[in-house]
Amino acid sequence: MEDRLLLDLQKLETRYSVGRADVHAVRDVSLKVHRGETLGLVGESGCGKSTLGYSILRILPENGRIVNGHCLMEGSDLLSLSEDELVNYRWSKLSMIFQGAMNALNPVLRVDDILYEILRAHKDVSRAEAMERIKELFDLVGLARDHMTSYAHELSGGMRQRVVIAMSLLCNPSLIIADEPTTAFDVVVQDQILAALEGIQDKLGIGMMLITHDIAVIAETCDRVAVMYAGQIVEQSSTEAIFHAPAHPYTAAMLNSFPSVRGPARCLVSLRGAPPDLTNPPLGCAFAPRCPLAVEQCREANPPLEDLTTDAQHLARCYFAGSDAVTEAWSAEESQTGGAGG
Amino acid sequence: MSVGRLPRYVVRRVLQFVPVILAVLIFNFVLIKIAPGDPALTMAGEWATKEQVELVRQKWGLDQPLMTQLLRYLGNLLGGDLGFSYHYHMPVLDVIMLRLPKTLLLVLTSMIMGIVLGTLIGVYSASRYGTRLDLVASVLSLAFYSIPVFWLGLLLIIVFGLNLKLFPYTGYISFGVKGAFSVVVDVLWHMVMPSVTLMACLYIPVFLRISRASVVEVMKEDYITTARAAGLGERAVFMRHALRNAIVPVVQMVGIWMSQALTGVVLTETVFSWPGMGTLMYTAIIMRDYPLLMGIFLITAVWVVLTFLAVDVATAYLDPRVTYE
Amino acid sequence: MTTLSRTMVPEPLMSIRAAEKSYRLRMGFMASLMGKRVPEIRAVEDVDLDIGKGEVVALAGESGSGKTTLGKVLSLLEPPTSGSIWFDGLQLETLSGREKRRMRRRIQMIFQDPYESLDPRFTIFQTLHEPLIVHGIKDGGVTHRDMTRDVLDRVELRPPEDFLDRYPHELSGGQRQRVAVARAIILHPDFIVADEPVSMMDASVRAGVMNMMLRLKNQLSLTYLFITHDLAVARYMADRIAIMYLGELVEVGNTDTVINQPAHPYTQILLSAVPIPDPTYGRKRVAVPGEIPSPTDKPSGCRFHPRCPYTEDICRHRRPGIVPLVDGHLARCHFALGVQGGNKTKKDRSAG
Amino acid sequence: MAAQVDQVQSQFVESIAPGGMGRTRSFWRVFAEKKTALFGLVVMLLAIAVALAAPLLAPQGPTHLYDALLSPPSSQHPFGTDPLGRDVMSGIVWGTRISLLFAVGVAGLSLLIGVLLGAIPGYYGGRVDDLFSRFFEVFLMIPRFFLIILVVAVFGQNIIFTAIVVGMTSWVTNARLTRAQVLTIKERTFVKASMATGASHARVLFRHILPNGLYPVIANSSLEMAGAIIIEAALSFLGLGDSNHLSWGQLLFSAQLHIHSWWLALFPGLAITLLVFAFNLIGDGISYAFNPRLRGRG
Repeated sequence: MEDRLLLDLQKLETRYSVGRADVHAVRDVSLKVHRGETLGLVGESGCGKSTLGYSILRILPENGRIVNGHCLMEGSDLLSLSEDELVNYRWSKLSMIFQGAMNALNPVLRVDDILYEILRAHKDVSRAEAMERIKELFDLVGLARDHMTSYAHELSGGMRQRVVIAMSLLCNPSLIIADEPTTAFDVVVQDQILAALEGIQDKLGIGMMLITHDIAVIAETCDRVAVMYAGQIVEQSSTEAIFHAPAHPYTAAMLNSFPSVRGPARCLVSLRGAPPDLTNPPLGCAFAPRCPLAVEQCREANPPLEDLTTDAQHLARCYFAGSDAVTEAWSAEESQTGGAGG
Repeated sequence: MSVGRLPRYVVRRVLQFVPVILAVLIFNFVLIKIAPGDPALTMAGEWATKEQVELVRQKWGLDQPLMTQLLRYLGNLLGGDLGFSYHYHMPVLDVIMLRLPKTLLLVLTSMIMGIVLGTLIGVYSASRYGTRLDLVASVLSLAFYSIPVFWLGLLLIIVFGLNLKLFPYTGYISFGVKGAFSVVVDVLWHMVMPSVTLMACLYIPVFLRISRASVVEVMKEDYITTARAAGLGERAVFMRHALRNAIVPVVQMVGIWMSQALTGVVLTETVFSWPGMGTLMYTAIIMRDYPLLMGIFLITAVWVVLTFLAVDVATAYLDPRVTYE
Repeated sequence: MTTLSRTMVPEPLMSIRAAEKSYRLRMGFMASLMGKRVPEIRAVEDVDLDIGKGEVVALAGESGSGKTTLGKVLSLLEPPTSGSIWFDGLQLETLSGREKRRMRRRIQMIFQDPYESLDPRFTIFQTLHEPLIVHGIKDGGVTHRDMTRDVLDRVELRPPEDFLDRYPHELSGGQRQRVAVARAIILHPDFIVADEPVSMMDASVRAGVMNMMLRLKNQLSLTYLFITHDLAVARYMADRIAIMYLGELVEVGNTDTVINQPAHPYTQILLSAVPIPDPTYGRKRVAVPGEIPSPTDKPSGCRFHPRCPYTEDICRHRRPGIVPLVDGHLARCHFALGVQGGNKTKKDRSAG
Repeated sequence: MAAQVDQVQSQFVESIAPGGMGRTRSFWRVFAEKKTALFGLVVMLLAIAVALAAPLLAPQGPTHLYDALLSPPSSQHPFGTDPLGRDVMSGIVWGTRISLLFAVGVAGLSLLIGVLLGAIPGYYGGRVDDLFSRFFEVFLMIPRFFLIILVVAVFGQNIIFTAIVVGMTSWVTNARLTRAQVLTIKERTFVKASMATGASHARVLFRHILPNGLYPVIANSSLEMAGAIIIEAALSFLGLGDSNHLSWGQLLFSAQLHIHSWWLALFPGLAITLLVFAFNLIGDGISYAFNPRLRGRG
């Protein structure tokens, strides 16, 4: 397994300065992504999952900065690269599919020109060679070749997203970070895009990090899952383990708050309150104020990310991790709120 | 963007503008007609007898009903006849043709230099967004934009004309200059101060600010982030992605100022006694030379229309989202 | 076909008959002077639907299906181009301006984006107060302030005093949407059109708002038209589901029936595209070509035929009528019975 | 597209995206972040103070004739005197009143007409919008300064009349900004929500749309004031000023004739530039404070 290791994040911390305060957007995050693996990074808006993606590529907005940690990509630390080295590194090793493909394509340039420009920045290719490569990628993501000479505004949202996916593959990266690639699309288009991503994963066997808020997407596409809450990883394991035996109450709540079109009808769990203010992160467990299991200890000290197995296959940041209390926490809560169901 | 549609588009747009020009003309016509004072009286002169005034009135058709006068004027226009200037005793078109090149020379030269300088500084300033230099550039440009042109002109005349005697400050050519080369040099010499005034107070600040603002705006777009993330160097991001998008508002601003080229410089022309359209218009107003005034309005309106059209064509060329529709 | 749908609901609160809404595209002043034909978009056409008292009907479809337009028509925001809408025995189009205004008290709307649906310059009290002023509710024995406090309590924003004088930007998305719900119920309406009220929320907050809406429905005997693009949400909320495609209703039926035995190929494809939050489920993906076409340029015959896996000749030239199936289940498909019964062989084209 | 031509000062507002946000409380904080805008505000307040305190600062009035004719700046006459023996500083002090009043009058009139004429096409849209927009376009094609000179030269040189003329020729920018704002905000959900509760057109327009959408017009009004001061000065400079009121422009007019007495030109011009600069800075600051797009990310 270790020789397949692609990305190794170690204790990454990212902050934004807002006014005089610092928002601790990513706190002490360690993650690994392997070749041929899709890692799902799931969490709700504001939990820091996109910031984590931006941190890895080092394209944070001006007020953001990485204060600590290492980001080893095939052994070399991205955070210690100079800006020039980084420019070459981006896209050739590591690329990103951005949220909101609507605006990711320059409106005044033709699609093939945008892609050619990027390819040329990394490789010494002729235009003809580049066009061959672009044709290849268009086939791969299921776009008609006629669209190569289109402008962004002439394409539908789904097509634009495919162009963006093709763009991310231009230089054969070993890792792709996809930030909410299907959000804002209708279910049919979403499904087409997921199919394209899965196809790529099957054919190319690269590493993929899928950032999303939708656990259904995670369930279908990811091998492993990391759950983020308030800037931290609260649970990390294989997809099956997370879905069948969540070890953190927050994960359990997430799983029980999603309706499904299949399976028995059930009541959904909702969380009260809001995530903590990250300008001043709490001392204890960040989830404690919303957690039905919380005890004094939870409020006083943040639980460590504990290994529930022997080989770091299932990690959870909770004092109750692994006990039945976690899975039962929300059934008690449901009866309390009266749980109106469908 | 298909060029094939361009001629049809231009024809259609020109046709669309005909009613607009007509409306402008009628508006001006009515405005002039309701003005107090009797043009016949002005034309005939202060010491004219009643009969002489009547004669003038009849000769110019001023005794006819308004509608008839308007229709006759429009009829003459179709024949290329813009009327006859009372004040200059010349056909209106001839008077205008004498002045138009001088204004265009001054304005276009200053504007082109202003656009180039302003845009260069603006783009550079935007590339250093948020730095001290950027702040200084944007505050200074606003300060210069706040200076009244005629005041700066006056100061330049006092300092460089009267005291240092470096530059001439009236007219566009010195008396008795002969020979093509000498004439060109002399005219350029005369243009220095009016041009500097126009560039300092108007063109450089305006194009500095618009180009800076639009580059800054574009640099915030998602596709710029994408290009950066995709490993394009900062230079390539700027040159290939940012500038092409940022140029559109600049072109539109060029259109706005170009459309005002003929009349926008009346103050500068007045200060430096530059014999252009601005001073001509001012004279026409003070002298109540209505045919000349109407002629100037007409030429101005046509000029405005043409510049608009040019901007539309240029915008559609630069931005594929805009079509010749 | 109209009579068929009427049989679905014994005592409808709202009945929609042959409703149509079209828009004229804007065109240039000059072009209109030159008498060019104005292009028309039929956003909603030929819709028949009954909504029973106390029912939750989900209106589901992709963006561009016309579901939001239908919602605007039903909430009196826009008049239908043709057709009729009956509400509690009254035909809405025939009402006078004053009667219509009174009707607005009984029909309310909740919008999608909680960040947009509250005036940023109004405090929560001002926002909730506005309907009371507009409808001239007396500020008497029960003061307006009491009423606003009461509805805030009902939407679980407690204690209400803490919220009354705040501005929307001081609230979270979920809290804002609760305020929007409070505004909708303050006039004690009978019917609420909720246009994607939870689609912009995080799952954990979303569940709370959905549960609250269901509770309020029971407490205040409300009826909902719940517009959503998410069939899982529709399943959770609704008693019945109506599926829209390109301005038409293509399938209507009880939630269980539509989810488990869809009769229209489009519904089947929609359902097959919904990801399942269960890694062991192993969903079969039915690939569908293309995307929903623009309503300016609708296909002939069955609107869905270019994308349908079962298309036959008849689908290309004849627009199907509504086919009644068992138990008030309706589908607009020439082969509704066959598709549902599985007589047609599925041409599954699993991708990947 | 043809209607891009705007008044001279409008390009600074062009970059304001339609939309709006309404946090009155944070407005001042953001505005104050911009030191230049604060400087503009201070200068404006100073000008107002000078205008109010004119009788104290220059008790003799602007037209008092001193014995010293065309005297250069001295301790007695810090800004010198003009050919009639009038003190230039007194002229500037008293002229502040005229410039400020003129600016406020013009901007107010332009605001009133602009908002009314802009709100109608924005709110009703469709044909009404086409008609009004066409009208705005035609109006923009008339060279504005040209028209003002014409009207003032022909119909008279009273300062109030001039203010009215300038105001009536400068509303188009406000109208177009208002139209664009109303057009956008009308489609926003909170407006639809208010309509759905049955609120009247007037209520929707005046309680929801305009309060949320007026900020570009407010910003433009500040620029409009700057423009008005320049126009008044320019008219006076051309000899089309109101000779009954000694404005800054009038001072410059006499400077033109006595070109060797540099102090006649320098000080009034500085006053004009400073006040115009202040209004431009304020306008800039207002759009900056109201428009998040002009600020940095995050």
